[in-house]
Amino acid sequence: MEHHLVLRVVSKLIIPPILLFGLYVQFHGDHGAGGGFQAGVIIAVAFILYGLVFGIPRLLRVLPWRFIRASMAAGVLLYAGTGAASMLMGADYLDYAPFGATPVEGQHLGILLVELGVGITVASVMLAIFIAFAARLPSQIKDEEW
Amino acid sequence: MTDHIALPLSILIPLIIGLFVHMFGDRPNQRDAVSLIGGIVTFIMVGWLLPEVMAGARPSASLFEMLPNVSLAFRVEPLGLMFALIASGLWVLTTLYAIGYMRANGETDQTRFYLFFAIAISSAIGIAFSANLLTLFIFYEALTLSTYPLVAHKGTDEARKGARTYLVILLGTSICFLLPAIIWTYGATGTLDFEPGGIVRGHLPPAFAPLLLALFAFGIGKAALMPFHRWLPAAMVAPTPVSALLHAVAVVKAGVFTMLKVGVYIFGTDYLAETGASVWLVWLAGFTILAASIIAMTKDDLKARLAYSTVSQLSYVTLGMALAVQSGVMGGAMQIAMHALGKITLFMCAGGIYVATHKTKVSELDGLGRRMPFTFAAFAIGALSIIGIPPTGGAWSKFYLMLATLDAHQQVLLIVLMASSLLNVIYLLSIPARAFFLPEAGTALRGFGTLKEAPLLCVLPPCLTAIGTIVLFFHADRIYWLIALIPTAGGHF
Amino acid sequence: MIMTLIDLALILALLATAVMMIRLRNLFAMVMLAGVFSLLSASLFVALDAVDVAFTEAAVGGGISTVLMLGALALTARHEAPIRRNQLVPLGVTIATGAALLYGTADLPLFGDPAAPVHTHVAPYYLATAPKEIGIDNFVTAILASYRGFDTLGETMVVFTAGVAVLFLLRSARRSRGEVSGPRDDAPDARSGKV
Amino acid sequence: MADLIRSIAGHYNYWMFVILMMTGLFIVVSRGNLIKKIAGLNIFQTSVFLFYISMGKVTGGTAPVNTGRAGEVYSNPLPHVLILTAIVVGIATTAVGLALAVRIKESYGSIEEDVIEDMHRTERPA
Amino acid sequence: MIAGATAGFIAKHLPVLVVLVPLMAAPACLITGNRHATWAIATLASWTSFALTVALFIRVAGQGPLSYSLGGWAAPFGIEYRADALNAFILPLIAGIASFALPYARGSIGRDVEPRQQNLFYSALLLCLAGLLGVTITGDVFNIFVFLEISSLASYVLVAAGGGRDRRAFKAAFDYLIMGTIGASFFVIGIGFLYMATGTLNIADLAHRLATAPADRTVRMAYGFILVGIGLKLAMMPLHQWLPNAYSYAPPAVTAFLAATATKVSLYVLIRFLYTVFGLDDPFEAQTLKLLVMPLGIIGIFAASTVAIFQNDIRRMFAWSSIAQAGYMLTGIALMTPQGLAASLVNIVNHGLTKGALFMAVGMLTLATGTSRLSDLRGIGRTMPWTMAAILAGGLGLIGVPLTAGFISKWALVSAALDAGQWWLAGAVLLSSLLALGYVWRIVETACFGKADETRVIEPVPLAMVIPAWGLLAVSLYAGVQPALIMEGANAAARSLLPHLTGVGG
Repeated sequence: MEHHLVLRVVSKLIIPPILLFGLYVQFHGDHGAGGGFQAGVIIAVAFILYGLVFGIPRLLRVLPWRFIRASMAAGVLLYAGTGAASMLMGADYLDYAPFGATPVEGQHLGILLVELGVGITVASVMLAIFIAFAARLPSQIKDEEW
Repeated sequence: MTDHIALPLSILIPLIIGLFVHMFGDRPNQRDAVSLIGGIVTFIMVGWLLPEVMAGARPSASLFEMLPNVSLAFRVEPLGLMFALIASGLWVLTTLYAIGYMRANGETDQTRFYLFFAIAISSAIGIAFSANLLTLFIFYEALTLSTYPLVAHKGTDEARKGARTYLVILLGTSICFLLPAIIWTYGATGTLDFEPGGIVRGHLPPAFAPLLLALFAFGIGKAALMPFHRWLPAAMVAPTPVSALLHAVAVVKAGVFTMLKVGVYIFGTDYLAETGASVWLVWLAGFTILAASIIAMTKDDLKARLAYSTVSQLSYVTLGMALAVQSGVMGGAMQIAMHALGKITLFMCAGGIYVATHKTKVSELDGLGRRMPFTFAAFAIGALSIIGIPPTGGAWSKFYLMLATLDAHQQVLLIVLMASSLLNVIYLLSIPARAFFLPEAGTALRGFGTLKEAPLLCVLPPCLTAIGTIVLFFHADRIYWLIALIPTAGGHF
Repeated sequence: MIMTLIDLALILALLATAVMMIRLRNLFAMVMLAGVFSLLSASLFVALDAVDVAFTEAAVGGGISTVLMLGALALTARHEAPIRRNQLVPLGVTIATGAALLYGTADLPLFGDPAAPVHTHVAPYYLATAPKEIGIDNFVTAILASYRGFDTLGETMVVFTAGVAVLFLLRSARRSRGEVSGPRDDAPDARSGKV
Repeated sequence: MADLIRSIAGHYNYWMFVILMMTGLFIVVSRGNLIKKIAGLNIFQTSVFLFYISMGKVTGGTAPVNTGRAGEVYSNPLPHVLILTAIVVGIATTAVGLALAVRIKESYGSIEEDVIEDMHRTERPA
Repeated sequence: MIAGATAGFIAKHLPVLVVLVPLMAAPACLITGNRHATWAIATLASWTSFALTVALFIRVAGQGPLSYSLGGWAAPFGIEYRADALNAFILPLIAGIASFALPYARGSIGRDVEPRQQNLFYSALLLCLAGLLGVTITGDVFNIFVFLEISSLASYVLVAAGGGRDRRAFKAAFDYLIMGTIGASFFVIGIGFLYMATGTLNIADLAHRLATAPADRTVRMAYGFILVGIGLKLAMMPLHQWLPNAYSYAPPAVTAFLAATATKVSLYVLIRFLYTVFGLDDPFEAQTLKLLVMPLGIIGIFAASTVAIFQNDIRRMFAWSSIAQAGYMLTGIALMTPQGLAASLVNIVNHGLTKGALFMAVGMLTLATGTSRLSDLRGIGRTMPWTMAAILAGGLGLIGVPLTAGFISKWALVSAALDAGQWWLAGAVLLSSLLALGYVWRIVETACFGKADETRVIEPVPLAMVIPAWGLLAVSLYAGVQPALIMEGANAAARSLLPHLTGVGG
């Protein structure tokens, strides 16, 4: 696909808005439809698109493999860690109330954090899965590269 | 916990011996010596308990509780002590004999043989000293499993097939009948202890008593009650020392011993007599006695003939229990001792004949007696004891059993016993008779050639046991005083 | 009424798609239809007031799932082989299950009935208290992230597990050790190094 | 009669979803192509989701996003939450299934169950 | 001071910590990357989790059920973790088996998984463990589904890990995935029906609401679908097709772990639904159990044992034996008496221990000889007497020979059947032991009396495999001679589910 100039230009134009939309969905889930999962999928799709058009090796230069793998775990740990923080603050696991001055404030922060955790994990896992499939295709990338 | 150190030791020593046997696996002389010494020490340990038990003590030991109210526990009582004495005493002789037999035949895997032999003895003593049904059951199964490698020893297809039959029938009956009987007893009474006078009285409706007894009687497959007797002839594929000890003494006697224990200590003879729960068993035992004798007559294979003879003789003990009178229990207990001695003589002779001539068929033995006079003389004495003719010990047990049939008003059974003795005469005594009085069978011209007696170690033990049967005739009171302590209906007479 | 008609049309379209998917042997076309199926069901979710679900179904079914399916097709096969197996047993199993389900639906509360237990027991609590206790407008998010936040942790763990699983399967060497094509005896040679 | 019609009208969409489910299930159990099986599984699961969501619907209700208007009727949000989770589980399963299919293809050269079973039969003589 | 605070913290959050420890260790494994460090984390996590489950068991035994509100939201609005006599009894088994399986895996996994993939393997094993623990302890039916799927997804890939050596593992894992997902979907449908009937997802609340309302078709269908769905996961005959292949081709450590935990947890879920949620007051539910589940259980025992006898592969043989053993547990459950239930619970634990040890021992055999086919293992008893002794000891447990854990299970089940007046059932259970004798003895005969292959190369078995295998075997043998603890736990659990009656042996 390296030769499809139109495709590459269009992609470059379209990917930033997709990412932006993803972030919007991530942080606007409180009010409208959407949340961490949907945002994660959208952000993953943006990078998948990038990978499809520019090739996996280039995608891996943008997002190193170590980074993707670490984010997979980091998202989960952020979620689970939020819960652990509530425990350390004397509440039950995943009780966000102690995070803020008022319980409602705490809920806001807590939900923000866990949704972020979901988003990070979903985006990185989806991307990792895509790369894993794509890398299996002949003439894509070599094992050592990731 | 333990009253007498000899009690745990008599069970443990054979196991330790087994360990040593395993360690000395590559040094046959040490290994065999260890086996022999172990047998002697074990016998001494068991014998050590005798005076105390005679004096009325009941040494006991309890390890741990397995179920509420049921522990892995031991308790030495007269019947068990007698069984343990016989098993451990004959182990010494059999080991002696086995050393001669195994070496003469050049058998392989002798270490495995002595190892499992030791485990089997330990299990048999465990059965003898069990304080409750569950402990007994555990050692009963251990005995089955530890003798399996002995039966399958040769590893041929035939041996494996025979061993499979052995295992399936013994484990099958014990799991399918004996185990539910035990569970039922436990469910009904809340205990499994052997108590004088039995434990089921008041817990079991009399109508169910025959059913429970049937589960026990068929569950104790080692007693070889028909129709679950097939394992015994099948087990004859084993080397002869195995047949001698296990299928004349340890295994089969464990069966009828359990039968007596259940009759006396679980049901109680009074209860059996009152409810008539064992009447059917009297007839089944009688049938087994006769049928097995008749089958034995048709067998040309010497060991097979002896095996069916054993099936028949075992049912004497079952009969003694089922008659539910004291003389029956006495006769049964005595039969355990007398038959053990007599039958082991016969088996050892059969093995001696095999070692010397490689002959296994009765019809091939004509005239052999003149070549092997000691072996066949011992055989003849053993046979007399089995038949019950004085001056051999067997006469006493037959006497008490006949008395019991009269006590129980079962005159028909008296006739059965007499008929069986007659059959015994025919199929047992005919063997030494042929050997001594018929012309030599071998090839027409050269007869048996230069054939002589088997090696000393194969001849001496049967001669000793044969003498033992005679000694027991004159000293039967020793056994009598021991087994008279068994608590049965009406106390001592 | 119009809603009902739209519902009906969508459902019929779903059915038609599903039936087409049974029949199609071209797997690329089938995957495309699977995407269509997802988008149709997403529309139906919208009609049933489940906008979040619709969004997710569209993103997953229409997006990720299709991409993965296509990727898998590129690595496996493009056409389904002719069917050799007996179809009657599967048909019987399916019909029996379906019959059981249909039997079970008879006592279900009517569709949309506000008096159904579903709407009267736990749900009203969320609707009544979420604005106060959580302070966000989207009830779905409130329940998802807070009331049943632990389920969502589990859900994230499922995604994570899938990631671990796929990486484990697809990052390992291309061929199994000891595999050769054609008939062979199993196991022992796998370690002997002969192959 | 009116009851019957009401019952039919109130249940027909459940029936439809059941039929859809069974279409998916039929694909799973009747087809030997591994990818097609997974597609069938997806249809099956999506139909289960539809079934769930339709039980959350309240006649006259709106999407469960707080409008702040008093007396507003919302559809039940709980099934939505559950199904969101279930969709995620579904895609996770699909991904793992597809990865397995890829490995099967690589090691057997086929993703047709019939072909694979033939290989097993020759691999392991009775 | 700090120690006291820590103890207080642990005591307060005990139920959730049990699950959290392995759950959080899994991503940590992924980040770490190094296989040795990963193994250490995983092992430490499983041991910690085991210690916590034991503490939880003691706590519940002493103080009664423990409820924990996740997110601070009271049930039924939030998700509840609820430890009672039943699941506190099952939890130590799961974590305990994992504690043995992980050291064992260190010794054996090198044969199946290439070094750089091993952190993923351990991560998956931890996820599977966390999922199983989560399923067991949760008090929310949908949460059961979520954690069941974590453990299932992880177990599919764990089975596929055997593909490094034998490609059939991939197909086995795929079949497992399809069947497992259908099962999970059925389960979700069942939960949906339940939710429609009651409007709640909390187990205690469900039980309460179902007890007060008459069972209608909706509830009955929920019952049916949950039964079938869980039946698929626990390999109830005839829904067992996935199991023999999955257990035969998975790496040994995985087979040992899954055989001892996964199906056991499914059985737990079944018990939980039947006795806590549905309560079995409805004649339809009771009759289904009596007329469908019990016969299926018994058919399963006989059919699967018979099939096992004719297997040439030892692992496959024991896999079929697992299906048969599930039949025993199902019949105990279907007796609908506290004794029957307690017997099943005893069996769950005892069989878990025995089968885990057995599969570990077989794994050692396979590793040393390179084969698990009986026809290639003639006379192996002479070369590997100790391993064969371990297999024999486990095998005797399957037959139910006294002094083994299997004997206690069988004793409990037969007592329960006799108590319930089901003579024929007691007979069938005992008769079926002979079939177990059949397959165990095929191994013994072949191994001990077959003609040994002189050219066979025996590779040394790492100590990392030997110690866990013998350790677990020792535990199972200990459970056979000292069954009091397990029996009391099972009785307490059964009593808590059927409070109006008492359990086995007391």
